[in-house]
Amino acid sequence: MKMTYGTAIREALLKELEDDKSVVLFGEDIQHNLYGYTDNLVNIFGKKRVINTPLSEAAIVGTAVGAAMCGLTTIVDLTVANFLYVAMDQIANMAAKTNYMYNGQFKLPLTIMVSTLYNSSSAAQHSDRPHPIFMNTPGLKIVVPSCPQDAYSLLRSAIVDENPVIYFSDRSLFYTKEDVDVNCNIKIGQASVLTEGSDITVVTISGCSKIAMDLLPELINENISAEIIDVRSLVPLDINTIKKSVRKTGRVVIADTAHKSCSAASEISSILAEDLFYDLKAPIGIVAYDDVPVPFAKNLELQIMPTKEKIYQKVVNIMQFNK
Amino acid sequence: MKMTYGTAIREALLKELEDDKSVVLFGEDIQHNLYGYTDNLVNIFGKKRVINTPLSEAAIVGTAVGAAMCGLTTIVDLTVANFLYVAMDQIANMAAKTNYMYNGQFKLPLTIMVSTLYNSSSAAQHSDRPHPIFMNTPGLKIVVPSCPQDAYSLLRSAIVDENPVIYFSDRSLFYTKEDVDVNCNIKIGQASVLTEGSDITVVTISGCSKIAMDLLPELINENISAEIIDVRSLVPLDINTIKKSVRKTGRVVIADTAHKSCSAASEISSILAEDLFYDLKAPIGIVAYDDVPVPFAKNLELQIMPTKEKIYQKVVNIMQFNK
Amino acid sequence: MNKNISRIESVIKDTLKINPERADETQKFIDMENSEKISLLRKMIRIRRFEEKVTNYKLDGKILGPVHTCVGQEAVNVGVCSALSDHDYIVGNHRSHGYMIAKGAKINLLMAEIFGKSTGTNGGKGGSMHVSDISIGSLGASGIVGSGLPVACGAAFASQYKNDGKITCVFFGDGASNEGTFHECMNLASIWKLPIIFLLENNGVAVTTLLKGVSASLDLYHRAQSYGISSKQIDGQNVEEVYYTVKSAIASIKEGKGAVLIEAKTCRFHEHQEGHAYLRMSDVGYRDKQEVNYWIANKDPIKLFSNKLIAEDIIATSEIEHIYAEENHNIENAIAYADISSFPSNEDAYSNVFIK
Amino acid sequence: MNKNISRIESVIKDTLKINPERADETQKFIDMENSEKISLLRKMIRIRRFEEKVTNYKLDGKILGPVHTCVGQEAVNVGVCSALSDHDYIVGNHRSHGYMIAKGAKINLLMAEIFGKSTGTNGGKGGSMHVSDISIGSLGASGIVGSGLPVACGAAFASQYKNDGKITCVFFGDGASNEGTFHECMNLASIWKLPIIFLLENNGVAVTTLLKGVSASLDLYHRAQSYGISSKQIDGQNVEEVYYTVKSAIASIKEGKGAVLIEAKTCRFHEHQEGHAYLRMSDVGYRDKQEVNYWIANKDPIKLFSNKLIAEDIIATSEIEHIYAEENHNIENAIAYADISSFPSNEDAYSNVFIK
Ligand SMILES: Cc1ncc(C[n+]2csc(CCOP(=O)(O)OP(=O)(O)O)c2C)c(N)n1
Ligand SMILES: Cc1ncc(C[n+]2csc(CCOP(=O)(O)OP(=O)(O)O)c2C)c(N)n1
Ligand SMILES: [Mg+2]
Ligand SMILES: [Mg+2]
Repeated sequence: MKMTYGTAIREALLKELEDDKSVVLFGEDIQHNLYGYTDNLVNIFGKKRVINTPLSEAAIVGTAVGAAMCGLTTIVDLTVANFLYVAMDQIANMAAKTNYMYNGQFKLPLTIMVSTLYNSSSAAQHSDRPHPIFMNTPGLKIVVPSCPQDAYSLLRSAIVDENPVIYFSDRSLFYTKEDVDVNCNIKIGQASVLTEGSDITVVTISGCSKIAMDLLPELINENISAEIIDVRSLVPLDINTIKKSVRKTGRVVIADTAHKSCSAASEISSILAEDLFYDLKAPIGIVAYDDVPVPFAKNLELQIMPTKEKIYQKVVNIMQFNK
Repeated sequence: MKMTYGTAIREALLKELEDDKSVVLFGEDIQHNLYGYTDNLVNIFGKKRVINTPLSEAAIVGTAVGAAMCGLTTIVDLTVANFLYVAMDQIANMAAKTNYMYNGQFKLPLTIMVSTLYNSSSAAQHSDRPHPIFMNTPGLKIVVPSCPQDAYSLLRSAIVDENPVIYFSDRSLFYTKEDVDVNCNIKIGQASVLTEGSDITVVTISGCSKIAMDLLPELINENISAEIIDVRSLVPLDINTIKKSVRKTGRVVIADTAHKSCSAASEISSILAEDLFYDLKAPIGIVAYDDVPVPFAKNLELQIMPTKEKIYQKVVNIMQFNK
Repeated sequence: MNKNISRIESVIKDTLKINPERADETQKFIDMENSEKISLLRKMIRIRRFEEKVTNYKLDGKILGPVHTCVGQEAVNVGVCSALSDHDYIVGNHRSHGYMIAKGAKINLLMAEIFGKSTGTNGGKGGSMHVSDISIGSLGASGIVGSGLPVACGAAFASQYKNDGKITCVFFGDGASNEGTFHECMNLASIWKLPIIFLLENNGVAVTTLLKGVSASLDLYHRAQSYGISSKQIDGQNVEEVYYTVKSAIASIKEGKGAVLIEAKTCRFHEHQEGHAYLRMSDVGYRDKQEVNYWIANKDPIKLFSNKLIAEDIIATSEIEHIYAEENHNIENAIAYADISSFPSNEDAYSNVFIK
Repeated sequence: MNKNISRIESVIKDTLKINPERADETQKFIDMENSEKISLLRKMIRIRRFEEKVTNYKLDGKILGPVHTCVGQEAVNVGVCSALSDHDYIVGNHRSHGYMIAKGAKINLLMAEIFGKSTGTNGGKGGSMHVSDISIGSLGASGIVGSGLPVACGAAFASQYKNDGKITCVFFGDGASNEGTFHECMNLASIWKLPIIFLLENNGVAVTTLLKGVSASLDLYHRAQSYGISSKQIDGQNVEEVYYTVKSAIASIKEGKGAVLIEAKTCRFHEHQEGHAYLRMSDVGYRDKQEVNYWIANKDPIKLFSNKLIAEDIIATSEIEHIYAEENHNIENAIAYADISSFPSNEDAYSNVFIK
């Protein structure tokens, strides 16, 4: 079935709400979602399962935690990634630590959905990509789908997972469209090799995956055979797939939508720099968002965000090094 | 003057409160602080400047932001680092972004103080070392003093800085004592070379600095000449001092109190893996806290936290590699 | 008037049911000059025209990013900010163009900011949601719902500490009143007797979520009571009532009686944001269109006040037309200014992350 | 009684001034069996003895980390948890030993947890602040002030959704009632009519910060009013009053009347935490020692209830002594159990980060 990324989200929600009566969906304006990814769900499943909430993010996330501890499967749509901060205590002190500090007495089938809105002139408070913050908070799974199939399959996997999962959708991908196999199950923790290559590995996170794929023709033109890997999930991180590739190519560029400092890209780099040092033929290149809050003016944001041009330059640059 | 780390904090607060009437200090139980680092300040400066607050972390941090925008110099003591999450929105969406999104119309002389309490059987909700989370949030300066002198001088620098600064004190160091020069000014953004060496650079963050210094005799015993660098501040990060050392030694181990994933250690490693690749003679070693929430039982925490033993092993291990 | 309309009327009357404490504020300050009244009208017209232009330019794609206008709510903006003095502080939210204009912002700079230009109030870094101008007492605008209240408490704290006599007014919506910060800040303002006005614009809706689904009561002013903060519910469509209420709140604060919460009942005439996607939301049925149309027809603050001033012989229709012409002209100038202004230079992306 | 004491008495009477809505709950449920009453007394004694042991072992360094005891507040723990049924849920905070015991926790496992042993309720991973046992309906305890309320709303939501008839009771202090989550959760519980009891233990202090410095009112029950939630203020030292009030709250919830807030006025006899550092805090003068001593002498819930049961001929002094002896014995056993239990195995550090 051909679907956009946004529709894929809706279809995954629909399917899980259908499959299991214990699934409930909380969110502000969830009954009338502007982006269409909850279209009609309230009519199908009713207001008891598709629940408009007050503007009380901490209470809502906590409610979803408590309900999950008591047998429901809960989904909270917090819409914009920056709103995670409003509920941060419930996420970092409660959701992330419940399994561990109560030593597995409870299941916590909780999914928190947010979108990242960079490159949309949404300015500083609506454009963050804070997945690294949650990677530094053990106890949370984190997925970052970058295409409709992953958006669909990873959301379903997130919902049925008995651990808290933060599902970062990338709003810049919302209208990409492709065939989605609704029977394809993607386990959380499996990276995907988007295209095989032998010269350099390009590890991509979230929206950077599409950017990297878009510049494939240019790389081929330059006679660079790139192996592009989409991590798809950050916790657990499928480091083996990445390592396998880097062992083969000996070169790697990592592209992340997050701010550079303590990014997922930095984390992956640090693992490779310790474990695969002798396989590397060149420095590990990173393209990430500069350490600057997000400006409103588009030209300013283009300066600091990861772009096709920047990834291209970095790949070419890393190719030029010779050990 | 000989001071403990805790006393150094008090002396710095005292001095800045004395020097400038526009300095105010907010905190829960700040008038009767258990650890002594605000002893007697309320008697000296009164309840209008040393202010006991309700348990309303978001409101208090926001109050300190607003007051700083209007000409006061504000200090908030949130006590335990995990309580940062309760005020996360005010920190990450407001304090960090105010300079930038208002394009410098306001000054924001705000210092947020917290302590990290790992290795004290404080369990999951009171033991986090979340400095990497704030490194990934541009707009905040971050200091991590590891000795009384730094605790003193960096707190004074943080208070007078016109940007928001998070000051992480490490509770495990609270009773270390040394001579403190009260006239010594340490600018935020300057690492400190604790001991010079030629074989390997050991970059340390927060409490790891003391651990590393403690094992110096053992390293000397093993004929390893280690150059130990304490970063002291994470934003801005004095990467030049680190690079200079690694260029000399060609080997590096980074020790961080934070959880490994997206840690400050990973960040530093990623910079070196890109910029100093050809200077490195061996993989970049990292010792950090395993990606596990903090357990209560002491033996469990000792398993997962950075220890003297682990840093020693890592240094010896990295020394064994030959390019 | 058909039956349906009269049902709506009763709903609206109910919505506007004002609390018993609400004195007839208009009596207390009978000393507003006619010229001042005309100035209130002019400011409302300026805001309306400004917002209409912004609406169009957003639809045309000339303005990027989220844009929230205050069409229908101008009486609150103008009544409040006219009662404040120049040096008083305001703290805005996502819907802040109106306050800025009412407080005296240069509309050229404001429009330039909304266009993302270097000449904007924030040099193009903030945009519509974060317009800010310290020279008129604006402490910025935060797009995170409920997050402005703590900052406003801080400003009020600073004024109290310095004894500078300033009042801080923070604007927020009915939606924001469900955030935890509301509670924390009411309590703080109460115990510290902060010189602050909490200005709750109750338009009964947050995006598509009606207040009646997320609050036990459609009235919110009484939430102040348990903190010992005095509160009033007023008709937010009546600019004089807003003005006088704020004047009396200021007087009460200056007498040392502490913070005040004012709940202004109002109506958002447009959708939550501007732009095509949001325009479509008007058809999904989350709120009663006829009710909104009724407000537009009968509770437009500009129409109401124009009619009143004409009836009281304070202004002639022709003079009002003249005001419209002038304000249209001003807005056109602002658009032109924003249009010809340059975007920020690329290297500006890196400035003011930290202040030197 | 000297003059000073009588001043204190009046302060305390004031503190215990009960709200007008407070019916004489004791009349409504005259059907408590004598055996049940004795069981209330026994549970209070068990808790007291448990906490006293914990206090000593903390001073001795045998227990690590933060430990908060509920000495003085046993009537709240016992009154509430005895009124709940076994399958009802409780959500605790940093001071949770008492609820756990009152709800039926095995004290061996509880003590083992506080000792950090593998046999503890949480396998040694939680410790004193996070004791948790789903088998007795405990949904754990959160040490972040105010953070348990949302989780409790979730449990109540699940019960409502599944229609399983369970009630959730969340315990929190006067300090916690200033956190934003209090407001958000009161509102949520109200609009969703959640089957939840908000049990506010008002001991008038948060660590060293007196309620009077951080709240406009020493009474907190009225904070429920603006949400349309019914609330009661009760004497938290009177176990029967607590019990009956909770019983009546449960009945009201089961009638579909929605959430209830109960404010139990009580007193923390010990310092905020146990251990030498906190012992020293008793001398810094943040609270009136004489007032605390007055409570200890005259408002000890165990003494009060023992005397009442003796006066009513429900129990003899010798029987009470027997209870003490038995409970002492039980606690000694618990200590022995905790002592001989092994620490968790090192590899356990890595289990249950995620559930497989
Ligand atoms: C914490 C947070 N949650 C959600 C949003 C998304 N959002 C922006 S405005 C808004 C509605 C606010 O409603 P209200 O406070 O009544 O103001 P109004 O838009 O009616 O003026 C929402 C949900 C946000 N910006 N911040
Ligand atoms: C969010 C947060 N802020 C501060 C603390 C530190 N702290 C632990 S208990 C406590 C006092 C709580 O007072 P109250 O809610 O009245 O409970 P009580 O201790 O009196 O039982 C404080 C400040 C915390 N654990 N969490
Ligand atoms: Mg509204
Ligand atoms: Mg208390």
